Amino acid sequence: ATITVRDALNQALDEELSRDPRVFVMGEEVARYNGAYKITKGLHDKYGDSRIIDTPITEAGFAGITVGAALMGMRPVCEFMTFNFSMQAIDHIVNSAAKARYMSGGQLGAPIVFRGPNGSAAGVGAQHSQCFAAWYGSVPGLKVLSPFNALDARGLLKAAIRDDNPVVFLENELMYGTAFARTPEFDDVDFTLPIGKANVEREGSHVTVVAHSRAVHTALEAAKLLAEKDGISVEVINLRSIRPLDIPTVIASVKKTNRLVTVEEGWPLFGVGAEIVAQIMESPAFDFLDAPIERITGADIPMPYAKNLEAMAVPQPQNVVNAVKRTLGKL
Amino acid sequence: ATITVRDALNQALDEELSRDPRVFVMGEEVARYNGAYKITKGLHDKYGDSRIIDTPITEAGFAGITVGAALMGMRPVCEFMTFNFSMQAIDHIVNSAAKARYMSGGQLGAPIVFRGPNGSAAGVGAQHSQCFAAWYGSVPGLKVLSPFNALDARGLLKAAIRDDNPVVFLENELMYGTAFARTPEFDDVDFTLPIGKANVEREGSHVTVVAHSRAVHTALEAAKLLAEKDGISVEVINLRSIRPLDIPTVIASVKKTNRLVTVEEGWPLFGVGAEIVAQIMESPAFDFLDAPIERITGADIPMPYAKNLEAMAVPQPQNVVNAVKRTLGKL
Amino acid sequence: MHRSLVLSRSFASGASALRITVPSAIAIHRPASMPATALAEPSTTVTTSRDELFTFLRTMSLIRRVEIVSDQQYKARMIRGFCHLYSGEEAICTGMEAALDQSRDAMITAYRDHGNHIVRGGSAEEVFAELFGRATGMSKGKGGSMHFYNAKKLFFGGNGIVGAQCPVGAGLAFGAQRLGTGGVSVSCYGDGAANQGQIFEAMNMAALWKLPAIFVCENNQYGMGTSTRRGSADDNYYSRGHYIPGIKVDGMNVLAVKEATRVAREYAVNHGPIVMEMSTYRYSGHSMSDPGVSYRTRDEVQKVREERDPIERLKGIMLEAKAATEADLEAVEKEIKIQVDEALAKALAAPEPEPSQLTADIYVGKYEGTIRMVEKS
Amino acid sequence: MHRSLVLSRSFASGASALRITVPSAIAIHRPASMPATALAEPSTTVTTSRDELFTFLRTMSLIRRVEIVSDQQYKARMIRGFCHLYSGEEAICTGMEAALDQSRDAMITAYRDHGNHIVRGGSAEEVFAELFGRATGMSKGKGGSMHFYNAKKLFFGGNGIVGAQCPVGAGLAFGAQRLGTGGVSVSCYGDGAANQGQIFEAMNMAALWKLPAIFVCENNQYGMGTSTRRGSADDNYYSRGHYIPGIKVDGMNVLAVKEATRVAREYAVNHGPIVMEMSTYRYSGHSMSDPGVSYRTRDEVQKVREERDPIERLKGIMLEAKAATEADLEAVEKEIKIQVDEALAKALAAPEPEPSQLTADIYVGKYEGTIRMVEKS
Ligand SMILES: Cc1ncc(C[n+]2csc(CCOP(=O)(O)OP(=O)(O)O)c2C)c(N)n1
Ligand SMILES: Cc1ncc(C[n+]2csc(CCOP(=O)(O)OP(=O)(O)O)c2C)c(N)n1
Ligand SMILES: [Mg+2]
Ligand SMILES: [Mg+2]
Repeated sequence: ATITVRDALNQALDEELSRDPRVFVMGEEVARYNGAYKITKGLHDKYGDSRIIDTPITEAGFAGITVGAALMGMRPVCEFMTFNFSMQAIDHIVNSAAKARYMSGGQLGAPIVFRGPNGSAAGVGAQHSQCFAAWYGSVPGLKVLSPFNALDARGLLKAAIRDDNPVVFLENELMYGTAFARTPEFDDVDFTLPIGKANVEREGSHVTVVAHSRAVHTALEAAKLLAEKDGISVEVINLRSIRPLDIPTVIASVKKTNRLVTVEEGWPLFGVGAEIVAQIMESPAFDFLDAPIERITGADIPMPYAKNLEAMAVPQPQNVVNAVKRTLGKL
Repeated sequence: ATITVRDALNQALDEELSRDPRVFVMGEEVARYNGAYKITKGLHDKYGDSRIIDTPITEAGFAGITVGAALMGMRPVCEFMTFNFSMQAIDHIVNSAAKARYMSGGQLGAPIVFRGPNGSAAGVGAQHSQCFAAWYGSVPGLKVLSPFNALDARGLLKAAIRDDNPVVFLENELMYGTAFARTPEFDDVDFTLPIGKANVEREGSHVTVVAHSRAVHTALEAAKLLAEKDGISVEVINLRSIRPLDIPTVIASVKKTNRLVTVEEGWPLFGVGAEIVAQIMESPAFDFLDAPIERITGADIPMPYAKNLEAMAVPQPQNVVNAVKRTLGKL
Repeated sequence: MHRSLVLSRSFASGASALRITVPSAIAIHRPASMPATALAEPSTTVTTSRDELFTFLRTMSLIRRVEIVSDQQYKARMIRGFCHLYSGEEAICTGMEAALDQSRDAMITAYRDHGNHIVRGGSAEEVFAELFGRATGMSKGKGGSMHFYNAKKLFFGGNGIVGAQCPVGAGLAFGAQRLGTGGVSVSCYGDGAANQGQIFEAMNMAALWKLPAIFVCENNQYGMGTSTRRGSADDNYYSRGHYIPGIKVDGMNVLAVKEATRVAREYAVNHGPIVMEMSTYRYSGHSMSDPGVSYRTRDEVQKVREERDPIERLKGIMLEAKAATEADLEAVEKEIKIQVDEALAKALAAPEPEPSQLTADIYVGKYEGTIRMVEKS
Repeated sequence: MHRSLVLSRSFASGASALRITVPSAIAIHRPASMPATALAEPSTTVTTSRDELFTFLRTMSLIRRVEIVSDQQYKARMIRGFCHLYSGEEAICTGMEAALDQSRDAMITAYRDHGNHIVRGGSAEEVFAELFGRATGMSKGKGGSMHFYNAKKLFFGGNGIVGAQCPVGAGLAFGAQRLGTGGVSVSCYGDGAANQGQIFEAMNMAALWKLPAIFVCENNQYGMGTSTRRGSADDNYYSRGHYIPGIKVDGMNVLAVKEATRVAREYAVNHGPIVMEMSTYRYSGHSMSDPGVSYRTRDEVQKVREERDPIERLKGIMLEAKAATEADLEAVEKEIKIQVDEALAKALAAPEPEPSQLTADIYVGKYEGTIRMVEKS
C-alpha cells in the first residue's frame, strides 16, 4: 500500500485534531476551500468552524493570533499558504513565539506548528520559490523540520503538534502528490518520528550525500544513477530536522565513507550545506575526510520563471552525480 | 584628528544629500528628533521636510514606500530604528526590492539603502539584539555591508548610496560613539570604499582572524592580548561586506598563516562563519590549513538581559584568544 | 494603450464628442473633516467619442481574448505555475487608463496583471511570450504570469505578494510628488488584499503627506474562495480608507470607470489620496488551478456574465448611441481574434531565454562577487 | 492586584458603597451597522467604596514610586538598556483592573509594562530585581524592563515590538472564546502603535469572529518624539476600529477608566471587539535615553502634571467624598515609600542569575540538540 505526502499530512492533522481538542488549524483557505493545496481536505467538514478556521489574507495578524491562542493554552497549527508569505509574519514567529519562553524566564509557552509548502515549486517565479530552512534554522527557541516522504510527513507532523515548543514545519509542494510505501508502523495513531534525528534513506559505502526535503529525492536519483552506471555506492541521509541538526548521524556516515556531498534547493550562502560543512570540520569526522566536502545548492539567483532557466537554478540528479564523482577524483 | 562612527555616518548622509537631490532619508524619528541614535542629527534642519522624512511606526508601509519612490527614480535611504524592526518589512526588502530587477527582466531598479543598527546592543534583551547579516546575506539582488569603524562607515555608506542596487547596511549601536583616526583621504567628498572588499586591519603571520562589525573590535583586542602575552601574531580581517563576501582576501591570508578563526556576534547556525568555513574548504586555501577552522559566534540563545548572562552570550576577546590558541595547538 | 491600439480606419466624425449617460457612482465616502466641495460627484453624463468607444472595445476584447487563449494554452501545458485571468474585470484598467496620463501617472497591480499590462502598451505577443517563458516576453521570460512590467510606461507590475503593491504604489506617488511630475499613482488591489495591514499603513502615510495616490480596490467578490463577507468585517471598501474619501463605482461599466477615475485623479492631484472601489467579478477561478465553483454557484457566474459583462454592455451602449453597427462590432471581434492568433503564433515560435540570462539582471552595473551556480565548480 | 494590596487596616465602613460623579466618556463611536443599545453609555456616577479608593491610591502611588526609583536607579547605572516609565499613566491599568476579572481576563501590553505588571500582582521587588537583572526578577533577570510577564495571572507582557502585542492579544481572546472561559483580553498599545497595520488585521479578525477583545489605545500624545497629529492622519483612535465601537475616556481619572472598562468588558463578552482610547500623558521622556523636552515644552508637561495628575485627582476625589483625610493620604504615601525602599534593598541584594540560566528556558522539555556556546568547545 502507498500513500501520498498530501494524504499523510492530512491524516496526521486529522488524528491530532481528534486526539486533542486544543488543536486547531488556522490559515487562508484551510476550511471551506479545503486548503490551497488540499492538505486540510475534509477537515472543515469533520471539525467545523471552531477547529478549522479560514482567515482573511493577513499573515501577521493571524500568526499573532495563533501565538496568543497558544499562550492561553491552545495548540494551534498555523498554515501559511506558502512559506513565502511567512515573511509577513516572521516577526511573530521569531519575536513573539520563539523568544517568548526565554524572555519570560520560562513562564510563557507557545506550542504552535507553523506549516506550509516551502522552497521552490514549478514555474512560480522569484517571489514564490524561497527556501526558509536556514533562516528559521538559525533561531533559538524554534524547532525546524523538513520532511521528505510520506513517512516523514506523518511522523514529524504528529511529533511537531505534540511538541510543547514552536515548530516550523517546511513542506514541499512538488512532493505533495508523490506516493510512498506505507510501512506497518505507519498507521499507528501514536506513530511519531523523533525530532532532531536524520534518517539514512539508502546505505552506501563510497560517498555520503546529505539532503533535506525534495533534495533527498534528487540525491536518491543520483545514487541510483551512480550505482547503475558507475558502480559507486552512495549513502543518502535525509536530514528530516534542520534544527536541531543531526550531525552525529552525518559524522557516523562520513567516518565510513570518507566523503561528503550536501544537497539543498535553497540559496547557497549561509545555507544548510554551509552549516554542515562547518560542523563537520569541527567534528572528529573531519580527519576522516578524503576530499573536501562538496555543496550542491540552489543557484544564487532569484528563481526564474522560464523552464530552461529554472532547471538550471535547482539541483538536478546530474549535479549530484558530478559532485560525488569530484569527491572521488573521478571527474 | 578623530571622528566617531556616528559622525562619520552623519557626514556621509549629509554629503550625499547635498550631492544628489534624489537622495532622501525616511524613517521613524529621523527628522525632528534627529534620529533615535542621532545618526541624522542636523539633517532635518538643513534639508527640511521634503528630504528628511519622519514616518509613523509602520515599517512595512514606509519600506514599501521607499521601494516605490526608488522605482520612480529617487534614491531613498530607509532607516530602521534598529534592524530588529526590519522583520516587519522584510518582505519588501526581499520580494519588492531585491528581486524586482530580475523578475522584470532588468526593467526595474530599486536603489535603496536600508540602514540602521543591527545585532546586539547592551541590555536590550532578546527582541532587540538580533543580527541579520546571514539572512540578508543569503538574498540575491541585495548587497549587504557591515562597517566596523568610522572609515568603513563613511566610505561604505557613500558607496551604498551611490550604488544602483538595493543595499542592506548593518551598523552597530555599540560602535556609534567610538572615535577612530581620520586618514587624509577620509574627508574627500568623493571618498568611497569598494563594496565587496575586505580589509586587513592588522597584519600577522601565525593565525588569521576574520570578523565583521563590532566583532572586528573583539578580534583586534584579542590580537593585542595574544601579541603581548604570547607572542602570537594575528592577522585580523575586517570583512566590511557580507554580500559579496570577499573570500579571496581570506584565502590569501590563510595561505600565509595556515590557520583561521571566524568571529561574529550573530547566532552560530547558518551564520557568517559557517559560510566562510564552507568557502574556504572549497578553495585552494583548504590545503594550506594546518588546523580546523574555529568559529566564535554569538551563543545559540535568545539574548538575555542580565549583564552576566549577556557577557556569556557575546564573543569576548578571551574567546578569540582561546580559539586562536586551539588552532595553534597551544590550548 | 492608445498608441498601440489606434483605430485602423479613422472617420472624420470618429473624434467628435459624444455624450453618454452612465449610472451614477454607487456610493461616495466623504470624511467628516473634508470640505464637501473637495471631491466632485462623478457626472452621470460622460463625454467620449466614437473613436474612444472603439478603442475601449478593442482593448477590452483584446484582454478577453488573451485570457481565453491563455486558458487554452495553460490547459495545453504551455504555461506553467500560477496564472490568474482577468476576464470580467476588463473595464477597470481600460476605463481608468482613459482618464490617466500615461506619461506621468504610474500604475501598479497584483499578480492578476495581464489586463493592466495591455492597457500600458503591452502587446498580446509579449504577454504570451512571457507566459511561455520565452526570451521575447515582457520580462524576458523570467517573470511569468504574475510579473509583467513596463517601466517606460510607468507600469510597475506585477506583484505576487498580496497587498505589497500598495505601499509600493504609495511610494510611486511619493516619487511623483517629490519629482514634481504632476502625476498620480494608481495601486490596484483585491477585496481580499484590502485586509492586509500594510494597506492601512500606506493610506495613513499617503494622507499625512497628501500623496497623489489612487488606491483602487478591485472588488470581484472573492479572494480565492473567501467571499468578501467572510474575509472583511466591513466590505464597504470605498470607505475603508476611513479618513480619506472614496468612490464606489460599477467596475463593469467602462464609461463609469473612466468618469470616476477622472474625478479621483483630479482629487488626488490636488488633495491627496483617495480610494476607488470597483464593483466587479471574475469569471474564471482564482487561478488556473481553481475551478472556481466550490465557493460560488455556476448560476452566480452565469448571471453576472449575462447581466453585467463589460464588453457586452459597451457594445450595447455603442449600438444605442449609433456609434457602431452590429457589423462594426463583429468586425472588431474578428480583427482581435486574428491579432491574437498571430501574436500566439509568434510567441510560440519565440526562443527560450539564453542560458546566460540565468545570471543577468540580478544586479545592475558590476557585481563585485561571483554568482554561485548549483555546482560551484 | 487586590490580593497583593489589601488595606492594612480595614474599617467597618470601608467596603460600603460610595457613589461618585465622574466626567462622562469623552466620545463614543457606534458603527452605523451596530444596534444603538448594544453598547451602553458609561455612567457618570460610579459606584466604589472607601476600600477601593484606597486600593487605587496605593496601586497608583506604588507604580509612581517604582518609576521614580527606577529613574534614579537608571541614572545610578543599575539598570541597563531601554527603560520606559509609566508615570502619568497609572490610572489606566489601575482603573481597568478594577473592572476586570483577573481569574479569566488576560492582559498584554508593550514595553512600557511596569504598571500593568504591578496591577497583575507583581511586587516592586520583582520589578526592581528584573530591572537589575537579578535571579529573583519576574523573568529571572532574562527579560529586563520590556519583558515582564505573570502567566499565572494571565499577564502576557511585555512586548518590545510596537504593535505586535495586538494580534497576540486578539489571540488571547480567541483562546478565551474557544476555551469558553467567559474572559476577555485587554491589549494595550500606544498612539504611535495605532498606525501599525497588524492592529487593523487583528481588529478585522476580532470583528469577524466576535472575539471578546478590548483594544486599549493609551494615547499619551506622543510616540517617541512624534505627536499624534504628525503620526496619525486620524487621531481619533477610539473610532479607528471604524466598524467596531469605541469609547474615549479620560485615562487620567481612575474612576472614569473603571466605569468605561466595565461597559467595554460587558460589550466585549457579549458582542465582540471594542476599542478604548485612554487620553493620557507620559511625564518622562519616551525612555531613559530621551530627555523628552525636544518635541514638547516643559510647560506642556508641567501643565498636565498640575491639572490632570491621576494621583492628585484621586486624592481630591477622596477628600471631597470625605473618604480620607489629608493625614490618611500622607500615611499612604509614607507607607508606599517604605514599601518601595524595602523592595529596592531586597532587589539590590538579590543574586545575579546562575550561569546555568544562560541556556535554561529556551525550550521546554527535552531539546534534542546541543546548545552551542560562543566557543563550541
Ligand atoms: C501575502 C500573501 N498571502 C497569500 C497569498 C496567496 N494568495 C494569492 S492571491 C490570493 C487571493 C487574493 O484575493 P483578492 O485580493 O481579492 O484578489 P483577486 O485574486 O480576487 O484579484 C491569495 C490568498 C499571497 N500571494 N500573498
Ligand atoms: C516595530 C517597531 N518599530 C519601532 C520600534 C521602536 N519604538 C519603540 S517605542 C516607539 C514609540 C511607540 O509609541 P507609542 O505607541 O505611542 O507608545 P508610548 O511609547 O507612547 O507608550 C518606537 C518607535 C519598536 N520597538 N518596534
Ligand atoms: Mg478578489
Ligand atoms: Mg504614545
